[in-house]
Amino acid sequence: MATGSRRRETAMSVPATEHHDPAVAFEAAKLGVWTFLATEVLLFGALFTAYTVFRMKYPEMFRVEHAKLDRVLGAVNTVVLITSSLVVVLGVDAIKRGKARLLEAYFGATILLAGVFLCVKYAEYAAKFHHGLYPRTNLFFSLYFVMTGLHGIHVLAGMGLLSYVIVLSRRGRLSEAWHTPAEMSGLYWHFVDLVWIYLFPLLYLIG
Amino acid sequence: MARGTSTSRLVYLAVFAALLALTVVTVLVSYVDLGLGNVVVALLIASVKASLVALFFMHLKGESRLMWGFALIPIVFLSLIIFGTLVDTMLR
Amino acid sequence: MDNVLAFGAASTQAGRVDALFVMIAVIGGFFFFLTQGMLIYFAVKYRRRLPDRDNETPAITGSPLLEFLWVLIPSIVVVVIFYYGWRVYTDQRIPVAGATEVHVNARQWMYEIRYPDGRTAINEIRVPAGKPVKFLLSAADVLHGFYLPDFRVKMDMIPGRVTTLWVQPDRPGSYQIFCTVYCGTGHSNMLARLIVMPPREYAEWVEHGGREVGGGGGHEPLAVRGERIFRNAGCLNCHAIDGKEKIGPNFRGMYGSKVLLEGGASVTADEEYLRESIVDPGAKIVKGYPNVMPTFKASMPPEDVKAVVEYLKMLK
Amino acid sequence: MEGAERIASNRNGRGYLAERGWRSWAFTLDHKRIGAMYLWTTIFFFLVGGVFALLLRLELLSPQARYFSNHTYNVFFTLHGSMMIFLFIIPAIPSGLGNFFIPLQLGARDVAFPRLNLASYWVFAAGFLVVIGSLVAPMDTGWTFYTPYSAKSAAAVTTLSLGIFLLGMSSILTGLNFIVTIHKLRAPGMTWYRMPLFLWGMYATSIIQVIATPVVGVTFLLLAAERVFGVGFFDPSKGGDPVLFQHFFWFYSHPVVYVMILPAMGIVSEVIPVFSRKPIFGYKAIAWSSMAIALGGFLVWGHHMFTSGMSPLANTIFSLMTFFVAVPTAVKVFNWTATLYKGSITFEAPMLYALTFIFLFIVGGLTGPFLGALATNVQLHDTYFVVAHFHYTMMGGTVMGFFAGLHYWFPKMTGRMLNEKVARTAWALIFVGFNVTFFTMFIVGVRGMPRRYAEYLPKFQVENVVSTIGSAVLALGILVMCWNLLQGLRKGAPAPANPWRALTLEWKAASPPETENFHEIPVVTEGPYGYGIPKA
Repeated sequence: MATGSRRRETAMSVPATEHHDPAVAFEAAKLGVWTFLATEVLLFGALFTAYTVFRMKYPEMFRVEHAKLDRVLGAVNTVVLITSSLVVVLGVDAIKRGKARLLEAYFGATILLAGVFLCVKYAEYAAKFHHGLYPRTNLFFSLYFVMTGLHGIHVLAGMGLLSYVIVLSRRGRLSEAWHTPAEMSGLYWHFVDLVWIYLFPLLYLIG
Repeated sequence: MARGTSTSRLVYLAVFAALLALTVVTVLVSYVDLGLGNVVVALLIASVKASLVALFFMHLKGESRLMWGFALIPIVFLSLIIFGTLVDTMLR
Repeated sequence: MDNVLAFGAASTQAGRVDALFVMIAVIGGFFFFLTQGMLIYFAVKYRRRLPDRDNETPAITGSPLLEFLWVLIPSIVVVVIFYYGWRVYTDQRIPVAGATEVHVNARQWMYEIRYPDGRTAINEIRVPAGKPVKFLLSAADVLHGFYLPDFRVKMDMIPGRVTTLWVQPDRPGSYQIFCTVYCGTGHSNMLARLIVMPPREYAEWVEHGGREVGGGGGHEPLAVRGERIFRNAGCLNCHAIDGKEKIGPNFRGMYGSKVLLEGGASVTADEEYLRESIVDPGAKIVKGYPNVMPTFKASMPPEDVKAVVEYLKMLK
Repeated sequence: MEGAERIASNRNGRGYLAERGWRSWAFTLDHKRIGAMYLWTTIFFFLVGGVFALLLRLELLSPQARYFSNHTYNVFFTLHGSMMIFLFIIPAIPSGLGNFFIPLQLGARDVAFPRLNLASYWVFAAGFLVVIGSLVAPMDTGWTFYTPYSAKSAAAVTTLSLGIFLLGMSSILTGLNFIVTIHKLRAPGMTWYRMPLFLWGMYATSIIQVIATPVVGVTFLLLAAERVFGVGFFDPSKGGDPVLFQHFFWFYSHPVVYVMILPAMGIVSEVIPVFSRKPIFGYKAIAWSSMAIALGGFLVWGHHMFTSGMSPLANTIFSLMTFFVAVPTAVKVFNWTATLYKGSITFEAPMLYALTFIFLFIVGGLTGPFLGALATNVQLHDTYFVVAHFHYTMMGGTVMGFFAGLHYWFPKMTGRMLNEKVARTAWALIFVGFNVTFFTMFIVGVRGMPRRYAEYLPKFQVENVVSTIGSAVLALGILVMCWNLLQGLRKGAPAPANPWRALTLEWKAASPPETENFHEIPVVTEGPYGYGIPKA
């Protein structure tokens, strides 16, 4: 139907907004992402609350149990994520200068780093299971697995997002003038990093 | 299109270096027993790192008041749920 | 006893709660008639007079003074109500010294009572009038509630914790206890009674080892005693004796019948089977029923079990 | 070219409804169609939830279980609560009417993220399908899902948790979309203080949805994790704390009460000035009281837990905060009443429902202090008094506001007028039935009848029978209303663009509006309620 296809086209090709003003569209997307991140803070927030409550209730248990985590591996993962954050921000910077190939390379590297992060995580989980430490073992490990697990799911989602941006870029859709998806997925990726910045000391260092 | 202030790559690298350094510091400090001090130091360092990421990597530095609002509001509510729950669980 | 207008508070404290209730009702009533009155009055008075033409309406858009007043006045009123409610509550929560302590443990779906001197009971708490009582509340499985409507108090019962509730029963009588936190299928049958006895009767009752005064003594037929125990122990919360289905198996005609068990076996419901099912309910589960019954090993002495079995035999 | 096409599409008089076929709905990016899909879905679940309510009332005719077993009764009240809360009252006004009218009232062509909007409908659909899937082992936990019972129950609580998580996600995405829309897509000249009050209400609502919903989402995930992996946050045998579940649950579920009521208050603020032909009294006070309620709503979750063994200090703080959240609510009521003063009031169905909202909401509001004050709360908590109180606010409030909105915007949404006589009959039945049903619950609650009781003491029977009779009248009224809506949809008289002579922007669009709402984006030069007729 003529009207139908016309509408779909306008709605799809000019992403997001309706004043058909790219500047408004960009601002709207950014506000949307920040609002989404606000949601995410509270999603993890409930877990941080549980952590605080139980840590204050059972400090001794946390002290004993957190020593069973490998803080070197944790630190390695921290460095991996921080590096990936830098790489993402360089990727966004590249597309702002119109360099699509560079963006793809940087984002590809980020996905690779995310993969490294997940592999290390996998090794850690395997070691814990090997020693008979499961989510049901005690409250500390309940918290450990739930918090890092939820974070891991976010890492996976981030890898998906970044891949999507690479696909868009390969198709020549991103440019100096319009690169909203790259910038938005960058924001999300930094948030994933941000959560880990807190998880690392809370779980590995101070228990 | 106006994009706010564009941060230079040098700044990104500097921030990255700072983040790395802080990571090393926080790991090293964790080997020293400061009692409650460990918690304070670890959270302080984490917050500095988080602020660096938010300000420079996420470009909050040059953002409008609106974005600042949406960045900070969740922290207020996070403190609220932690505080409200602790008032109960710690004082029963 | 529970008439709204007569209130019928069973203690002085409950009277204070009622006073608070009345105070809020009076304040609320005032604002109710004020606002609803204005709403209806305006709606009638300023209805459109002519079918096709609007009345002249002034372009009033607000009044800072009015806004200020109707922020200020409700604020003051609510602070007053808060303070009064807080005072009454706080007084309720401070136990006086020398209170009788009664442990109440809730499980699906009964209250197990334990007195400090070791006496136990089910679903029936007896205390002397005029002396403060402190209930130490716990739960074995899920959340339960302990609600004494005549005393205007309640408290949740939480697994892994002990919560407390304190009352000062002034008047002898038999008062209802409800479970108020939803706890599963038998929630609405989880009832108990608080029996406040005149001090002398109470002392007699304790002396008799916690048996009903004048309750048959040694002459009582075993089955009659069994029925009394059966009713007091809350068996009826889950078991029917009149052909209907409840949570557990029906007792009518059970004695002597062949019972199909979970897992395919079957057993004849003889005295030994009935006895075992009271002290070790999980041993043989009747097919189609959940394994939820608690053991009565501790709370029902062997001779009481015997009596209950005798009673069950009579349910033909 | 485009302009010509638009006029052509408008000429058949069906506006955004012109296209036919399921694809034109399932893949639509039009906020109006998405809103309409939400409305159909939520009204369907409202009726299903209502049937469960009637079955409950039927059973309560007699003190002993007569028609259903206790377990069946418990399943019914759980389904009634969960469906009404998660599938009707949370999405109905925000996602249904909100989707339809936020862009229209803003003077925008659509919401900020149309594709996200469609996605959130389908996430919602996935959510309710999973919820329906959980009916293989229907839950009997009550809609509050308190642990440890919900962690132990044999019902399909895990499946249900995931379903509710999806519903929550949909709610978050919708809220996010509305926040950005209101910030970024206001028509030229539409300053914040020129926005219709429905938008203020929706903005406050969206903030709550975005901030509070993730907490309940993760809580339900933890409940599922407890059942599947043995995670022990709420399990006392592992050192966990069942009351922590209540904190998390109510951190969401109290603010969400305002997700339900704020949009309804917004609708009332629209309807009252239109049918009084007067500017709204105290625009800024109403607008900011919405924001105050939204924020204050986050400070009071503990008042659901006064008897849960919470610390005395927490009880005190939450009680005090609860009283303060009452003040902005009172301010709204006073302002609506003052708007009527010297008006030129007519009583079409939307106005009747709006006035009913105020009337019933005052009753609900004034019974709040009984529950906010600590001592009386301890008496009345978990009795029928609470049931009566929240039905007066939620059904007497939100649902009446929703009905007001349905009748007010029906001509705009469908292009047809409703039969006013039938609408008033339905209203009268609903008003009478509602009060008979629920006022008796106050009485039986004060007399001490606990809620969620399949069987009750015989001394409570009179009230329960009266209440059941009332519920039959109420149900009849709702049936008549639904019949009237369907009749209007099928053969109502064609509606003009602005049948109520209202001044907000949605009435500048055609009835029904065309696909992108406006031929030209309107330019706003004054506030939304300039009704006063100065003396000639």
